[in-house]
Amino acid sequence: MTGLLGLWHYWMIIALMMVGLYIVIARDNLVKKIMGLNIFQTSVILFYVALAKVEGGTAPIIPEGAEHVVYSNPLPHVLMLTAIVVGVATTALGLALCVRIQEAYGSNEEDEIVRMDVEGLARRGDRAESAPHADDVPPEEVPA
Amino acid sequence: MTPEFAIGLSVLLPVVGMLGVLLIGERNPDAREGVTLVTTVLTLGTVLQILPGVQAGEQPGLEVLEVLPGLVLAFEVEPLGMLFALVASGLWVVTSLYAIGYMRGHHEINQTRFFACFAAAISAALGIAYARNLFTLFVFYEILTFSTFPLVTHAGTEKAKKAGRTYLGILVFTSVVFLMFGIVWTANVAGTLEFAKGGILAGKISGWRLYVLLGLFAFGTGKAALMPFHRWLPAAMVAPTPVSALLHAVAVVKAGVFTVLKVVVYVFGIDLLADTGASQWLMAVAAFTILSSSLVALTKDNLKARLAYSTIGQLSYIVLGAAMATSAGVLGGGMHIAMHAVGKITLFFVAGAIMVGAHKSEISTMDGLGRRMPWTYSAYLIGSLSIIGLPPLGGSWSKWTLLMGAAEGEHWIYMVVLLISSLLAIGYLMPVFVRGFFLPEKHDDHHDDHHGDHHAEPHEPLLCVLPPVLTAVGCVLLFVYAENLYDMLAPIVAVKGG
Amino acid sequence: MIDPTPMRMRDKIVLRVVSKLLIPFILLFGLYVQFHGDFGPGGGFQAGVIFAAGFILYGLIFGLDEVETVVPHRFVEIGSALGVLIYGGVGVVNMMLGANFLDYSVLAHDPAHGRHYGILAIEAGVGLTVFATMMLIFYAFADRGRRPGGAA
Amino acid sequence: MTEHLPALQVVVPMLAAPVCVLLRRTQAVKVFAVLVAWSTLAIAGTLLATVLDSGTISYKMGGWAAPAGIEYRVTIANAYILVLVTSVASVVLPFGLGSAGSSVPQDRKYLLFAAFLLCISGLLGITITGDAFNVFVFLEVTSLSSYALVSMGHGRRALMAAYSYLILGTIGGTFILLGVGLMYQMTGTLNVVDLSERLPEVMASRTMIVAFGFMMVGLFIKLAVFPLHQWLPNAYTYAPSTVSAFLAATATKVSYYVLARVVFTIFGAAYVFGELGLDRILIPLSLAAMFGGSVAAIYQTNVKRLLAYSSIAQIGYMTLGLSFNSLDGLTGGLVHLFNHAMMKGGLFLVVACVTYRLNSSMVDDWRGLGRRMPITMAAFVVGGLSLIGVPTTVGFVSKWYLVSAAVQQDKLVVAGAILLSSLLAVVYVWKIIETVYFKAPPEGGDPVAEAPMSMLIPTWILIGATIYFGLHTALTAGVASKAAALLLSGVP
Repeated sequence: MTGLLGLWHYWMIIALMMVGLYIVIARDNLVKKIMGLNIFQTSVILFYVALAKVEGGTAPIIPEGAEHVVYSNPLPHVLMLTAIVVGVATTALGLALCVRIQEAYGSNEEDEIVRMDVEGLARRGDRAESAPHADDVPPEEVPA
Repeated sequence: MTPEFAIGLSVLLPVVGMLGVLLIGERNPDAREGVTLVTTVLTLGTVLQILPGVQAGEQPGLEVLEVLPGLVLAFEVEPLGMLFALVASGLWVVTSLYAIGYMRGHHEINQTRFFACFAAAISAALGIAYARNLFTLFVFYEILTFSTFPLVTHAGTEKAKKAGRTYLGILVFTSVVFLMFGIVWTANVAGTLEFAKGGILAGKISGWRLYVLLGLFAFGTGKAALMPFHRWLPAAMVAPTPVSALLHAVAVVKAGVFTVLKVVVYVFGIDLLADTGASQWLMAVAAFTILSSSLVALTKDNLKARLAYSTIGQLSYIVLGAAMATSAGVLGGGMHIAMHAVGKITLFFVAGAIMVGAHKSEISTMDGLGRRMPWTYSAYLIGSLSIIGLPPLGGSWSKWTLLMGAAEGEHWIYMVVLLISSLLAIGYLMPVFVRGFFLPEKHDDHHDDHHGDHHAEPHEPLLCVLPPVLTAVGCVLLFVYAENLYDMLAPIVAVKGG
Repeated sequence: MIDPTPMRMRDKIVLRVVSKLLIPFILLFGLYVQFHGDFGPGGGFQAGVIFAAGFILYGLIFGLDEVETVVPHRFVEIGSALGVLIYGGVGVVNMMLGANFLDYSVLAHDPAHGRHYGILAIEAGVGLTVFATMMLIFYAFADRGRRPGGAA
Repeated sequence: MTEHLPALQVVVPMLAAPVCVLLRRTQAVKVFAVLVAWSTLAIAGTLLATVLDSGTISYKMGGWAAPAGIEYRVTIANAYILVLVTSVASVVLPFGLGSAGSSVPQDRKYLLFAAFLLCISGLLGITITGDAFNVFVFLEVTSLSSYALVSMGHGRRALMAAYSYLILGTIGGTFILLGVGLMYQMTGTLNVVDLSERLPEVMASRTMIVAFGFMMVGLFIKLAVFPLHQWLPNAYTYAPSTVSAFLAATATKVSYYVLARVVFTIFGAAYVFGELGLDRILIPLSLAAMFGGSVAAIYQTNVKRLLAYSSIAQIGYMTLGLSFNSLDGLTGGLVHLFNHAMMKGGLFLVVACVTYRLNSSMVDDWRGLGRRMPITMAAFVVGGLSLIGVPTTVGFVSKWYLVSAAVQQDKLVVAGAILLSSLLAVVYVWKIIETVYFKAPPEGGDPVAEAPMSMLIPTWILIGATIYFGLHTALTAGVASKAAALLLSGVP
C-alpha cells in the first residue's frame, strides 16, 4: 500500500505528464499545443525536484559552525535551471512560429491549415518551398 | 613491354580513347573516328603482348589497390581470360570500322556519346577478362552494365527508353540481389574471393546451401541470359547494330557466360560440382533455355530479334558446358566463347549492312536481296554455318568438344539436346539465306525504316561489307587453328582438384 | 456618463502610479539577486529575468516606444551577444592562464578569490544575456508587423 | 593550447555565433563563419589524429573532476563523428548558406549564420561530452537552432514543418531528459563512465527498463527511426536546400552515435540485446524503414521530399547495422553514417544548385536539365549511383559490411532484404535520371545556365568524396571498425 501511495508525487508527475501529452496530441490550436508542451516539460522538472528532496533536508547552504546538516541534493535543481532555460527558449520559438503561421495562413487551427495546404497542393503541386507565391509568403517575407 | 604493364595499359587505353573522343566531340568527326580506330588497334596490340606469356603457361598479374581488407582490385590473366580479352579487343577493331560506316550511313545522333560509351564498355570487358578475384570481376561487371545503358537507349525514343528500363532492370536486379549476395556469402564462407585452380569452396559448404549458392551465381550473372532472365537481350536490340554486334553478341553476353565459367572452374571447382551433382539442375535449365529460345527464334520475323534469341540459345551452350562439370565440357564452353563470338558478330554485321544498304529489318521483306548484296550474303552463309556447327568452320570444334564433354559425364540426354538445337539453328538461320538467293524480289517493298531517305537501289557500302567478310574469314581460320586455342585453354582443367 | 473611446493603459492613473512605484523596487531586487548570487540563492539567470520584468512592465504600461527609448532594440541585441561573450571570454582567459576552460581558480593568487571573481564575471555575463534576451523576445512579439523579419 | 582542444571544439563555434550578431554585415559574417567552420575542422582532425595514436582524451570542464564536474571525452568513435560534422559544415558554409530557397531578407542573414554556428556547436557538444545531462542540453541547442533554420525556408509550409518538428523534437528531448533523470536516480551520477560502472549493480530493478525505454523513444524520434520519422520529410523538404544538406548529413548521424553510445557503453550489449532483446524490435523496424522509406520515395514528385524519404530508408540501414550487435554490423552502421552523409549532403547541394537557377525542386521541372546543367546533373548521377550502392562508390562499402554481417549471423533473409531494398533506390534514382536526360525541356522555359562555380565546387567535393572513399576506405571503414570495436568492448 505505502509502496504505491508512498510514491504519490510520482503519480502526480505522471498525471501531469499525461495531461500535457494529451493536450499536444488532441488540440488543434497551435498555441494550446505549445501550452501542453509546457505542462509536459514541467512534469519532468518536477520529477527532478522530487528526486532531489531529502526527508527533513534544508537548502544546501551550511551556516557558520553547523556540523552535519541534512540538506537536499542541489544538483538536480541546477540541472533544472538549465532545463527551464531550454523550456523558455522552446516556448518562445514555438510562439514565434505561431505568430508567423497566423500571419501566413490567417489561422492557428491545425486542421484549417492542413486543409489550405492540401488545396495549395491541388492548385499547383506543392511548389511552396521553391517558387514563392503571393498567397504563400507573408508580404514582409518577399526577399528584398 | 612487360605483361604487367600491358595489362594495365590495355585496360586504360580505351578510357584514354574515350576521353579523346569526348574532347574532340562533334566538332571534327573524322579526327574523332581516327582516335577511335587508333585506340582499338593499340589496345589489340597491347593485349597481344600478353599472349605469349600466357601460352607459355605463366599468369602475369597486377594489383591495383585494396579497397577493403580482403577486397582487392587486382588483375591476373589466365587462359580463359586471355581468350575473352583477345576476342573482345580483336573484334572491337573490326566493329569500330563497321560502326563508322554504319553510324554515318544511318545518320545517327549523339555519335560522340556512342563512341565514348563504346570505349568504356570495352575497358570494362577487359577488366572482367583479367579479374583476379570475384570482387574485381563484380566491379567491372557493374561498370559494363552502366556504361552500355546509354548505348541501348541511344535513340532516345519511348521504345528505346522502355528497352533501357528492361535492360537495366534485369541486369541490375540479378547482379545486385543474386550475384552480390553470392559473392558476400562466398567471402564469408571461403574467407577469400581469389580465383584458384580447383575452386575455393571445396569442403567449405554443402547441402542445400551449395545448390542455393550455385543458383545465386548462375542467375546472378543476368548477362548470361539464362531463362527466365533473358528478356533484356532482345530488348537491347533497339540499340544501333554495332552495339548489338559487339556488345550483345560478344562483350556483354560473353562477360556473362565467362563469369559463369570462371565461377564454376575457379570458385566451385568442377570436382566439387561433379561429386555433389549440384549443377544437375543448372544443366536442365540451360537445356531448356537452348531449346525454347531456338523455338522462339523460329517465330521472329525481325532479323535482329531472331539473332538475339539465337544468341540466348548459344550462350546456354556455354552454361551447359560449365554445368556438365567435366573438363571437356568446360573447354568446349571456353572455345564456344570465341567461336560463337566470331560467327554471331558476322551475322549482326550482315543484319546491319542490310539495314544500311537496303533499309530492311524484317526477314519477310528480304526476298531476293542476296543477288544484289552477294558479299554480304556470302558472309552470312559462312557465319550461320559456323553457328550451326558444320565443318570446316570454327563452330564445329566447340560443339564437338561440348559433345565430348557430355559423353564424358554420360549426360546422354544433353547430347541429344545439342544435336536437336543444331537442327533448329538450321531452321532459323537458313531461311534468310534461302530467301535472299532463291526467291524472286518483292517490289512492293514495305519496310519499317524510320529514316526518310531510302535508296531504291540496295548497295553495299565498303565499311559495312568489309567487316563481315573479315569475320567470316575468321570463322574459317578458327577451324584451322582451333588446336592452338585448345592447347591454350587446356591448363585451366589440367590440374584437377588442385 | 462614460467616455466611449477606450482608455489606453498609460491613461489609467492606478496602473501608472503603481507601476512607477513598483519598477524601481523590481530593478533593485534584480540587482540584489544578481550580486547576492554567490552568498545565497540567486544568480544571473533569475536576476536577468527579474530585471527584464521591470522593463517589460514599463513597456506594457507606457507603450513600446517609451521603453525602446530607454532600452533600444539594437542595444538588447548587442547585449544578448555580449553577455555570452563575457561568459565564454572568462573561460578563454582561464585557458590562457593555463587552467582548464572555466577553471576560475587561476584568476587570482588565492584560488578561492579566483573562483569568487570568476563567478562574479560569469554571473554578470549570464545576467546581461538573459535580460537582453528577455527584452528581445518581448520586442520580437510586441514589434510584430512594425519591423520586417521579426521573430525566429 | 593543444590540451584544450576538446573544449575549443565546442566553444569556438558557440562563441562565434554572438560575434556574428555583433558583426552584422552579411559579407563579413559569411567570411567569418567559414573561417570558424574550417578551424573546427582543423581541431577535429587534430583530435582524431591524437586519439588514433594515443587513445582516449578526457577533459575536465572547469577543472572539476567527474562526477561533480562535466567531463569532455574524446574517443576514436566520437572523434570520427566530430570530423564528419565539421567537414560537412566546412563544405556547406562556403556554398552560400540560404542562397537557395531561403526567406531571410539580406539584412538579417547574419542571424541565419548565427543559428547555423550554434547548430554546429550543439552537434559537436552532443558528440564530445561525457555527461548524460550535457547530452540533453546540447541536443536541445541543436534542435532549437535547427527549428529556426528550417523555418527560414521559402513559403508558409516551412513554418508548419518547423512547428511540427519543434513539437516532436521537444517531446523526444523531454523523454531523453526523463530517462537521464531515472538513471541519475538509480546511480547518483551523470557521468557516462561512472554510469557504465554503476548501472550493472542496479540492472535488476524495473526502473532501468523504464529509463532505457524513455531514452530509446526519445532517441528514435531524434533519429527519425520508422515509425517516428514523421517530422523529417517536411522539415527537409521546406528548409533552405543548404540547410537540408547540412541537417541530412549531420543531425540524425549524431543522434545515431548517441544511440550507439547508450546501447553499447552505458547499458551494455549484454543487457540490451540479451535481456531486453532490442534486436527483436529494431531489426523489423529497420527493415520497415528500408522498404517503406524507399517505396514512399518512389512516389514523390518533389526531389527534396524524395531525398528525405530515402534518408529514412538509409537510417534504416544504420539502425539495422547496430541491431546486429556484431563488429561488421556496427562497422557497417558507422561507415554508412559517414558515407550517407557524403552522398545525401552532395545530392541536397545539387538540389540547391538547381533551385538557385530554376527555382523549383519538382521532378517535372527538371526535364532536360541534363543538357542545360551538365556538371550539376553529372554530380546527381554519381550521387545517385552511390545511393544505389554501385561498386567503387561508398554505398557499396557500407552495403558490403551490412550484408556480410547478416550472412555471418546466418540471417540470409535479412541479407536478401538489404539487397532488395537497395534496388528500390535504383527505381527512384532512375526516375529522376530519365527525366533529366531523356525528356525534352519544357517549352517556353527561359534558358537555364550552369550553376556558379562557388556552388559547383562544394557540391563536387562531397560527390567526389563518395567516389574517393569508395576506393580508399582507410579513413572511413578503417576508423569505423576501430570505433565499432571500441563501442562493442563497452569501454566508454
